[in-house]
Amino acid sequence: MREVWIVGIGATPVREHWDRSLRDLAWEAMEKALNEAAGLRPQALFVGNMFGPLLSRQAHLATLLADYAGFAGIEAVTVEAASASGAAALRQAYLAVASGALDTALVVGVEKMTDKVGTEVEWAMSTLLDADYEAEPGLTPAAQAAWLMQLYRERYDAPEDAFMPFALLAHQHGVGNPYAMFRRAIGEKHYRGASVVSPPLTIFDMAPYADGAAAVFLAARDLLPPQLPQRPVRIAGSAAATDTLALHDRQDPLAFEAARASFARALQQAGIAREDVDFFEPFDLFAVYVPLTLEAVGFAAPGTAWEDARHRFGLDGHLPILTLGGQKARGFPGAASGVYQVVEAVWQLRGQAGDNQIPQARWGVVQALGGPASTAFTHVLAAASPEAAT
Amino acid sequence: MREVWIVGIGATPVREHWDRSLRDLAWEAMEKALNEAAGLRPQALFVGNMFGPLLSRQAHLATLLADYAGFAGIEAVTVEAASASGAAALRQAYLAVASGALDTALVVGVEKMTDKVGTEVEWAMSTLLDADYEAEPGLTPAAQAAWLMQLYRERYDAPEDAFMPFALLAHQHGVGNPYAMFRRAIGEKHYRGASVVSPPLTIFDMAPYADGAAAVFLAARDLLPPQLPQRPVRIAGSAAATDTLALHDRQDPLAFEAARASFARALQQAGIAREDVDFFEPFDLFAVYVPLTLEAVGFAAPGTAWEDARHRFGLDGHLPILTLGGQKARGFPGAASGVYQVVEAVWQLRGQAGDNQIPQARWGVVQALGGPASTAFTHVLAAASPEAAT
Amino acid sequence: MELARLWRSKKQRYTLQGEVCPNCQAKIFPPRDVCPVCKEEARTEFTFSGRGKVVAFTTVTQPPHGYEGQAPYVVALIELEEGPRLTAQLTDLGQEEPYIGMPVEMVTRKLRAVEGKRGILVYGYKFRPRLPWR
Amino acid sequence: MELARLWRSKKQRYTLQGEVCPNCQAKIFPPRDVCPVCKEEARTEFTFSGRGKVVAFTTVTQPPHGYEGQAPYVVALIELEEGPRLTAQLTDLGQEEPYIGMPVEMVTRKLRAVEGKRGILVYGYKFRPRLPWR
Ligand SMILES: [Zn+2]
Ligand SMILES: [Zn+2]
Repeated sequence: MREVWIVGIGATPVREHWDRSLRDLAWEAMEKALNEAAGLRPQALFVGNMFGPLLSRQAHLATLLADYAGFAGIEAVTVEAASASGAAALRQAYLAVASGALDTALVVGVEKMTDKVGTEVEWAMSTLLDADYEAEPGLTPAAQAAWLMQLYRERYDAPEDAFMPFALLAHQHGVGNPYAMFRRAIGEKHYRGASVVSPPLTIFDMAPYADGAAAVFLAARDLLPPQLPQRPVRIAGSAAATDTLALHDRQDPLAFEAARASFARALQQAGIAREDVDFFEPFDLFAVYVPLTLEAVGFAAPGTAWEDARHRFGLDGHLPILTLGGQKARGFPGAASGVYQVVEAVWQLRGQAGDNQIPQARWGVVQALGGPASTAFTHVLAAASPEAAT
Repeated sequence: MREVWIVGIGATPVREHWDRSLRDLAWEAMEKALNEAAGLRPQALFVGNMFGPLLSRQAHLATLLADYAGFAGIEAVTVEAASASGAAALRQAYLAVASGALDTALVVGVEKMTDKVGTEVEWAMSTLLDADYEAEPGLTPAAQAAWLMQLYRERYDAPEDAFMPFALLAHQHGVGNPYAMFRRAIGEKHYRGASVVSPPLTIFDMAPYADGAAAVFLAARDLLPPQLPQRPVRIAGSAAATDTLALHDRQDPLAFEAARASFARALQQAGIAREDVDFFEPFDLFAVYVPLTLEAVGFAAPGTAWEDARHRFGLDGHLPILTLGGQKARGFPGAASGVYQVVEAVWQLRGQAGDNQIPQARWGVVQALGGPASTAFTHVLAAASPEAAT
Repeated sequence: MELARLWRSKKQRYTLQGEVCPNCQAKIFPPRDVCPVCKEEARTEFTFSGRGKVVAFTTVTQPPHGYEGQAPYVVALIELEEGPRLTAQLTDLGQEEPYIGMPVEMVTRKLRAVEGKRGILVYGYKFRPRLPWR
Repeated sequence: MELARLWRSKKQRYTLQGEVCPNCQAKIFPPRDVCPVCKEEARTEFTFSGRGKVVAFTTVTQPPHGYEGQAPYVVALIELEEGPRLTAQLTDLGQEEPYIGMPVEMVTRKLRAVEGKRGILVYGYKFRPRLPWR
């Protein structure tokens, strides 16, 4: 397989973009990524999107976006893997370039969560569950996450506010992310006073639904122009795994086995150990996913990830996570989330993360989940030079 | 890139399967394909589907199907490119195996068009158009095809029944396809008496919406077991291209440029010339797509494909097309169609096409379209041995 | 509309009809044609007793379209006494608070109205508290 | 619902507002931020005259959900006198049969009712016959 590098990135602010369409948002992100790619043109477009048909009446989105961007006939597909769709699109693009079939590819994750309102969006979110046996009885992804919180606290005798540190950490880090929806740190009082969605889950235990687009430009190593405006970042590992779709079919609902498996395979491909990871971007659509992920991949022993978490997983901690605010503070623009995570990791590895910069970041790991780790995609990203970002 | 071979195929009959679900249909096709694969297990599942969320409330389908099939954690994604989604899933699987990242992969195209009725299905079909500028004013894919018929006849001064041969050919060939929805030949009288959908387009100028699933098992060449129950078929070429999504944005609506471009690239990769093609499976969701495709790829001069078509493109003709009935007679099970086309081509290349067998078929070309060649995927398939099917 | 889809799963929703694996005897619900334990084909029908206990539960206050009329409602992860787990609403709770381990039994209730079809209702299993010795 | 999406494209639907490329002067409709001719950025607003002619037309008898009330309706591929083509319904035909080359002009009409929102109607451009010299 050929080496694949990220030579350009772009994104829109994450907001409720009432006044902007799928094509408009996607183009802003794609244009920014193209502008960094030193004149390279994409040979293919891989789109991550899950709700175009349901919320915006638009399927066949990849062709629309290739057309709108003026890419004159290049191949284009949409890839869907629930809330991991953006990461899934990245993996297909990575494989296409690694195979040698393509030299360059553009990935864009885009979602309009706000084209419909309230119960319609919850209907869309419920399509990510098993339609006949989870969604039909009225389960929602938020209610499912509430179960996980209850099960976690029950099994490990964890306190009521065990998940609080992950929300506080995310909001603290979101202050430094120019694209984030929320750029204010929150305190324990805010967290404890938040309105309940599905008890014990409150609005601070989940990321806010929003609109946005993020793009990543890939090129084969031999194609890298000598004078790139930005330092390129190498995709050193890429892996995916699934588990049961329905949580009730899971042997152990607290074992995020797909998160573990895809993480292990991606690190193995990159040739690094867990200890080499400089920062990690887990998928905090729901706060409870974070400790479950950290424990599944081995960054914390079972039942312990929440303990002293703000210290261990802060920007100065042993393993910084959610370094630019995660889904919680940046916002959850559906399928685009998995690409935003990569854009944020690239900032770290280029040394462009501003106040949130991890010193000497060489290896960043990014993981997107579809459902409660029903699907997991992990990518290992490596800084261009051994000196790494500073 | 590594050589990629098809070592197993499977499909369900195409019907209105009121009593069967997405998972149930998909599993029948996948199980048949697995049974031919001599004990190989898939490392990934690529699902072609476009209407799961809209018509069956089910997104995240790839994970559901991997789970239901008992594939224990393998990676899985859904690929969407409108009515070419099945072919798009095949191409992503092909690239993944060709890259060396995977040794085996299973592709399944599955669609339930009949989970909702009438106007709901037309709503779903309308999402394949440009939502804001085609679907909103009330255009449908059938009406769009009616325009193409009108434009074709106008430009080339073609007779009223110029598209009839393609319907008659398809129905004649469908008689020999055990999975086909319609297995009776039709005559000119039937064609001329058909009820009108969007004039001049009648129900005989379009394929019937239906349910079904088709699967293809891929393996890298070095993985081919010595004792396969069925002769493997090589994927010698794979290519894709897009055009404008909206027909009104097209310079020339009758130039199927994406069909031409993807066909040319796939043949170039396979190292064959147009004259080497033993049979061709164009995408006849609408009959008018067939002459436009044949003329775009060079099998007929502009405006002439309909002339003497039953003779030139029949099973005994110079270039047999729609050799097992195409979408018209087999039925149009949405995203599954592109995989059915490949299954049918594999029958030809293995010598299993029964009464419809093309003698000495060595090279088959299959093309799936999304919209009026807004997207086109072309695959060149090669018989295992120089002796070819007999 | 979704009438075909809902009609298909009638037996499962009305009578908890699942499967038993002829090879390893595993009881399977929801039905799947491949046994999740031994991976053999499992299509033998098996009707569950409907008795079980609550493994986890919560209340839905922000429901999907079509479920507005019922919210807030309690949705639970339930373990059947034959082994499998499923997702269902709790009903007939009265003044009782659900709790982990609460014994429950299956009843058939209205789930929701089908969108766009005035008067067509979806029925299916819910679970209500039962005395532990029933 | 779709209200946000429909609100966004109001100007295009009510007044045929498109763009003109500042680089090559190409007139663009529907708007797109990249000029399809010269690939330069094209965000300068341009309002079309609304005059054009029919390039192709047909009648929809099997409409999508939400359009049942209007069917059968005539939908046409129309070329504006400034160059671009678009998709629109023909209206006010009376006894006239549409034909290729028919001169038409834009009018604003009801397109459909928004699903689930009783009383909310979508308006937008349709085209009616015009005398060639108008
Ligand atoms: Zn078993
Ligand atoms: Zn221009």
